[in-house]
Amino acid sequence: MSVTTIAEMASSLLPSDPPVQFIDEHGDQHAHERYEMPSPQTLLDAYAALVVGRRVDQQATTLVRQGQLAVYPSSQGQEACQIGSVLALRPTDWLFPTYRESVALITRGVDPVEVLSMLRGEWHCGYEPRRHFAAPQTTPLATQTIHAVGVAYAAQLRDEDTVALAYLGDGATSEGDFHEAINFAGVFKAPVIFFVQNNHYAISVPLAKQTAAPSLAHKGIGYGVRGERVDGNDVAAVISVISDAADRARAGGGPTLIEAHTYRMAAHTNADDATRYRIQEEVQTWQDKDPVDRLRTYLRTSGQLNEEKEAEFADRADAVTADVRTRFLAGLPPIPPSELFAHVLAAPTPQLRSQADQLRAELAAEGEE
Amino acid sequence: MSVTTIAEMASSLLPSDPPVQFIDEHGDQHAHERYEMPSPQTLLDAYAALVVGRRVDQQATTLVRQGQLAVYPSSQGQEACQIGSVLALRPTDWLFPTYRESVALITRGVDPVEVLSMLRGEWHCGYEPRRHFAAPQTTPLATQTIHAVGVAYAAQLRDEDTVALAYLGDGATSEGDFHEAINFAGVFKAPVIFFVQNNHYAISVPLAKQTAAPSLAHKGIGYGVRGERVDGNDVAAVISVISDAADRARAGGGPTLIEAHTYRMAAHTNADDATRYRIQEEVQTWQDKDPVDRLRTYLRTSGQLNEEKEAEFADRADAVTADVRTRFLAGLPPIPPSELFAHVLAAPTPQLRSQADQLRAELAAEGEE
Amino acid sequence: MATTTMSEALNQALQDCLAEDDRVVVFGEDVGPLGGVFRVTDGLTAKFGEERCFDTPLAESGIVGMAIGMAMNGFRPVVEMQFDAFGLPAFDQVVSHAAKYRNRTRGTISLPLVIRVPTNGGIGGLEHHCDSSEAYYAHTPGLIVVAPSTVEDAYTLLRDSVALDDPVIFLEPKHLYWSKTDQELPRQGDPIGQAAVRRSGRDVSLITYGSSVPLALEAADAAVEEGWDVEVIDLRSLVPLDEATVTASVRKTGRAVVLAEAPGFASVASEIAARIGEECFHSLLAPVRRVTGFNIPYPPPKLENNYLPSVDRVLDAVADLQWEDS
Amino acid sequence: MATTTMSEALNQALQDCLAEDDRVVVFGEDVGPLGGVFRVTDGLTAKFGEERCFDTPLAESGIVGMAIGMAMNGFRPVVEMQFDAFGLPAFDQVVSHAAKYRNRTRGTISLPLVIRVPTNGGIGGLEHHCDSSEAYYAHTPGLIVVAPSTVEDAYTLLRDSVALDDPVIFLEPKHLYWSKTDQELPRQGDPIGQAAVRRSGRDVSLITYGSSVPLALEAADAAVEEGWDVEVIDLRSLVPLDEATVTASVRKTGRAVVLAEAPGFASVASEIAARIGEECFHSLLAPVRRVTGFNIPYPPPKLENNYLPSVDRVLDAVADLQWEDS
Ligand SMILES: Cc1ncc(C[n+]2csc(CCOP(=O)(O)OP(=O)(O)O)c2C)c(N)n1
Ligand SMILES: Cc1ncc(C[n+]2csc(CCOP(=O)(O)OP(=O)(O)O)c2C)c(N)n1
Ligand SMILES: [Mg+2]
Ligand SMILES: [Mg+2]
Repeated sequence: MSVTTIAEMASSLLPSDPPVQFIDEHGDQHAHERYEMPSPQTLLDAYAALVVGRRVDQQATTLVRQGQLAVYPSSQGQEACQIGSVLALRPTDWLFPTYRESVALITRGVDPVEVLSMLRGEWHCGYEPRRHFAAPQTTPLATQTIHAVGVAYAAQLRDEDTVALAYLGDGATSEGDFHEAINFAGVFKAPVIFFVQNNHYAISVPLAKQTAAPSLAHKGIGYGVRGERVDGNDVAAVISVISDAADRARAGGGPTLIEAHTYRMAAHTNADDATRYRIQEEVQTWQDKDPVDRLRTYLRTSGQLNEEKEAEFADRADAVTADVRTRFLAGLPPIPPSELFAHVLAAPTPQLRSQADQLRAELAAEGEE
Repeated sequence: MSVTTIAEMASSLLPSDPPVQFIDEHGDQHAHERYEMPSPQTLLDAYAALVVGRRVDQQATTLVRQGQLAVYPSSQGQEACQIGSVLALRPTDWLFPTYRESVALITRGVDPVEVLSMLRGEWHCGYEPRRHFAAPQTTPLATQTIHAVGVAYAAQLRDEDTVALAYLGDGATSEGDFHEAINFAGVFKAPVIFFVQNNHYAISVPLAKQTAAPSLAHKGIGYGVRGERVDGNDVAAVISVISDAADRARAGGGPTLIEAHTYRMAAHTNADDATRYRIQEEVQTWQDKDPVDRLRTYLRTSGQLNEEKEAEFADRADAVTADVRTRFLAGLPPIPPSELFAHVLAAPTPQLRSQADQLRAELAAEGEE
Repeated sequence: MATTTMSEALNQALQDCLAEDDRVVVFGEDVGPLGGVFRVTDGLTAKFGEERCFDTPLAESGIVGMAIGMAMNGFRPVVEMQFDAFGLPAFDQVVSHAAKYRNRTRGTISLPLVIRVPTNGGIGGLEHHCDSSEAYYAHTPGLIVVAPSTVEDAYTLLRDSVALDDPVIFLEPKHLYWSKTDQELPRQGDPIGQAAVRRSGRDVSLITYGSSVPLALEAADAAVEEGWDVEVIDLRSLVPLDEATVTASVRKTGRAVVLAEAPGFASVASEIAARIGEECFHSLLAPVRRVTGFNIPYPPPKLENNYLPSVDRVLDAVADLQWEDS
Repeated sequence: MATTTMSEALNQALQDCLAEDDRVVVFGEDVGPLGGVFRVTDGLTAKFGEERCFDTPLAESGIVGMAIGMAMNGFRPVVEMQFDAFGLPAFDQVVSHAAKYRNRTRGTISLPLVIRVPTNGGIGGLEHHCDSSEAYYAHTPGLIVVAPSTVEDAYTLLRDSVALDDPVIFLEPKHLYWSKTDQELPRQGDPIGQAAVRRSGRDVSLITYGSSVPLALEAADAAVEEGWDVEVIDLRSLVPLDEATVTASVRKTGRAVVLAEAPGFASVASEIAARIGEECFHSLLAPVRRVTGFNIPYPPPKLENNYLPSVDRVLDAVADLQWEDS
């Protein structure tokens, strides 16, 4: 590799500075030299999804208070990331979500009740991954990023133009698995997007204690992977940057690492107490950058959203949340305990068979009591 | 962090382009804008060490053929890296070698017979790490890099100005542990140097299949760690760049990632057959860049080395190798089998005690037979 | 009366260790200002400063590896793996380095470090938050594996673990974090490696540890009604294993049940059962029974009660000990 | 006569799998042009192309994780961990994902993948090159663990493993790579989960697997002179465990020795001993003895013979089976 090539290559891999933004926190529009603003229809769709996403997120938090969910990691403040990423992709592109991606999954079309199955304590993954091209929500951090590479590389080997998008948080970028995943992606030129929602905290640990890098997007260059930074509270920017990365990936251009600047408005989960490690003023500054308000202002100001449409979106959100609430409160059909043994291996071992028998006998005895 | 700061910071972290070099493959000297050429005395010392290192390395290879060593990963071609790195540091700076760093350890002053203990099958680590400030040679790749961070951070907490240098290969940079180590180093500003000997192969796997990065030194920026590239066959450059990094680290400037461009002239170990994966022409081009020949030419041409000195150095190398050979062939005192139980835990468990008793009884019975 | 929870006792142990020995440092994910997700490190950073108790980047292999390095260089680190399964990314550092360092350096480098592992289930946790990984550690030569079950033991065993010159896996049963004592914390308890007879009995030895000890005691109480006098042995540490106490008990009772929450296959429970079979062969009146978790991934919260050992399962195992023959 | 080594048989199995099913892919460190450090993948890249057999970056967690992803998306990956201990960086991917994926997705995603693990010692290898890690895998619910000991089994069990729809840990005893057969490789062998009685005998059941089978047979031969007729059982797979064959044998002989190279504590040998104690209680004439590796880190080459189970140790264990009582 010649000397010039290395320098050229390096600068082509470094992220935009400042982060890509189309709609600022006041709802004002800006152009970008490299990226294109999504179409008005896309933005209207995104707004509708934002309204639904925010409402379902609130509903989930309520369900926790009502004892219907064991725990809930809120997406509040990060809806533009979650929705933008899904809208930018095809329904057959694979998603690899973490525990926090409830809104992304709902946007993908997964039944919210199925999405909440894990957090309800019902079964680990409540939806059929293959039906929705969405892997199970993963709690061991960064581990799913390498699965995304495998899925993407498999598609590439079969000459399909599928893209895989791996979600991860700022904290998860510190895990060895992320390093191995993005390095594999770089070497195999796999059609993967690593989408880091930098919400500035890993539970209580702020970004400054997570890394000394200029930005998380600067991690890409170490793998020959282009890094990009985007305003994660601007759904227009998120859609545009991810679409661009997906197009490149489909065309054989390999992976992209995208860092979205956003903020976790709620605590890590309902079980967490964020006042122990961050001040209210900080939360307030991000309140002013709210992704839903911002798009609404832009769409209203530019005349693309009227009261009628707003009411329609609100109704749609009401309907979705009402449906979730009703089905939760009506009680969902429980999973029978015998299923504990049904999915361990394709064929049970003698040891599993006898344990399943034991459980069956116990249940029968209880039934008789 | 303001926008300008990010761009400034980024450029301050990227490596020199081209790699730092003082003495080229023809033995000609070049100046460098950032680094200083080491003193003539240092270069003479380095040459003496190179002569010894090369000879001991050859001796070890011979010992393998004679069945005295189980296996030997040769340092041939990489002596400038190994020697330069040790000479650039204080004897109380910690080294974290891999299996390949025999020459580095000998340069540090460890008895070659102790260095070869592991490869002889005697005991895992044949020297006392604390005495030489040298950790055991490590085979699980990249795992020792994070130990180096811990040792360095411990020193820093005690306000000592100790530096730790972790050796690793190009292949080892792909391991998750390297990522975690350099990230910790960046965050804790630990006085560590990650010294990558990019010898272009990980056993049979060439660099291009290891990473798509512009260079391995470009990995530093993702951790806020300065990357640097150096001609690894130019001991002057190695000494200069490592001295500089060590000075910065001692002054609280944090870690540095240094990639040395070099080449593994021999097979991975004697057990490997390099003709299966690389062509002789490639080896030849690197033969022309030999680190020993190059320094010799420079020193001879510049009048710093005369025949008398050369003879003296050769004698010294002869003496060292003769000593190793003699002690090997005379037979070294074997380690008694009872030691198998001596170092498992500070105090043996009841289970270990009874196993040790069993072995003792067996040995006694054999003795009686 | 003042009560102390296990979480508080652990916190007190860390405070006392930090106060008495400035080589002790505490670090890990969220152990600093937050005080740990289970509050075990609550207040330590405030009291002892950022150099003594600090957050790290989110990387478990890095945490254990850094602890190894610091232990090599004069410190006595106590690190936390946030949940049991999240210790697995560090498994290589634990097995290939922490456990082997003393041995590979012929005894010249010892690693005084403690890896705290909040373990087990029974708290309605999500997948990957409820595993029991003690078998992995107990099988690995070179590690000490400590498993407290009482608040008092949590305190003294953690202090003793920090004082050891070897790597310790310190298993904290999550569902007992809020268990309480109304006693003062003892300055000193039984040493690591000594089991405790929590209830003495004549008919059956029920051998267990950690999270399952309260269940064992409950089952022993329930067994009284069935006419069985159950001796409950709390191992307190798995390595070293106090087989003398176990075999003495079984030689006395002639019957044994081994109880543990982890999947039973190739587990610590297997080891104990095998050892009893080997050492107490002529005293045994019935086969040793094991009551353990099934060999399945830890189930979702709504089904965990079908998985976890229960009083009924223990009583069934006891009932199975061929009483008619005796 | 033409002979085939175990390494060649494994190579042949991979060739046949690659030829018959284009979903099979082979990857890992040095498995491409080099053909693997033990030559098991020799020639595969040349014959099947870079898309079917390829080198990866040096990162075991990445290798297993990528295999999981490819298995999710239509492929049947066969990956190699270069040495047993170098599989440990992938342990989290194996335990938290490979083993659990089918279960967490309620059966909708199965992972047909094989992780080949060159295992055990006895080859004079350096530290970290001779470990035996089967206990870690066998303890983990959701994995199949296969342990061939003969050249024929190496071939058929690997083919059967590739055909399974679950993750398989395939343990290849390094010191048997150059063991030979002069038979044709069979098209089909006993299925995974069925043990083989390698030598039938009346007096003692010697239960073992993988690397220790040749030693067991040697010991059985030596035992003849002492007047013991030893039955040798080769488990062939640890999960599933063919306990029916084991218990039938022990019920017949009344005596059992379990033999394995791995450290014995909380191991597969413990499980087998515990299970025999449980299932064959009334048939046992003596306690079950275990002959295993010591609970110490694998020793340096010059001392490995003091560590590894030997004919003498097996005979000592057999002698210990209280013959005077019978
Ligand atoms: C391997 C692993 N280690 C630790 C945890 C515990 N844990 C759960 S979430 C979390 C913080 C994650 O932070 P980040 O990646 O920034 O994602 P966010 O929650 O902010 O979306 C931690 C430490 C885990 N789930 N997995
Ligand atoms: C964790 C781990 N995986 C695999 C190996 C097997 N192995 C030994 S050396 C080696 C190649 C290392 O290449 P590199 O890091 O470039 O160092 P070099 O040998 O070239 O000095 C491999 C794969 C190992 N030692 N450790
Ligand atoms: Mg975060
Ligand atoms: Mg290399």
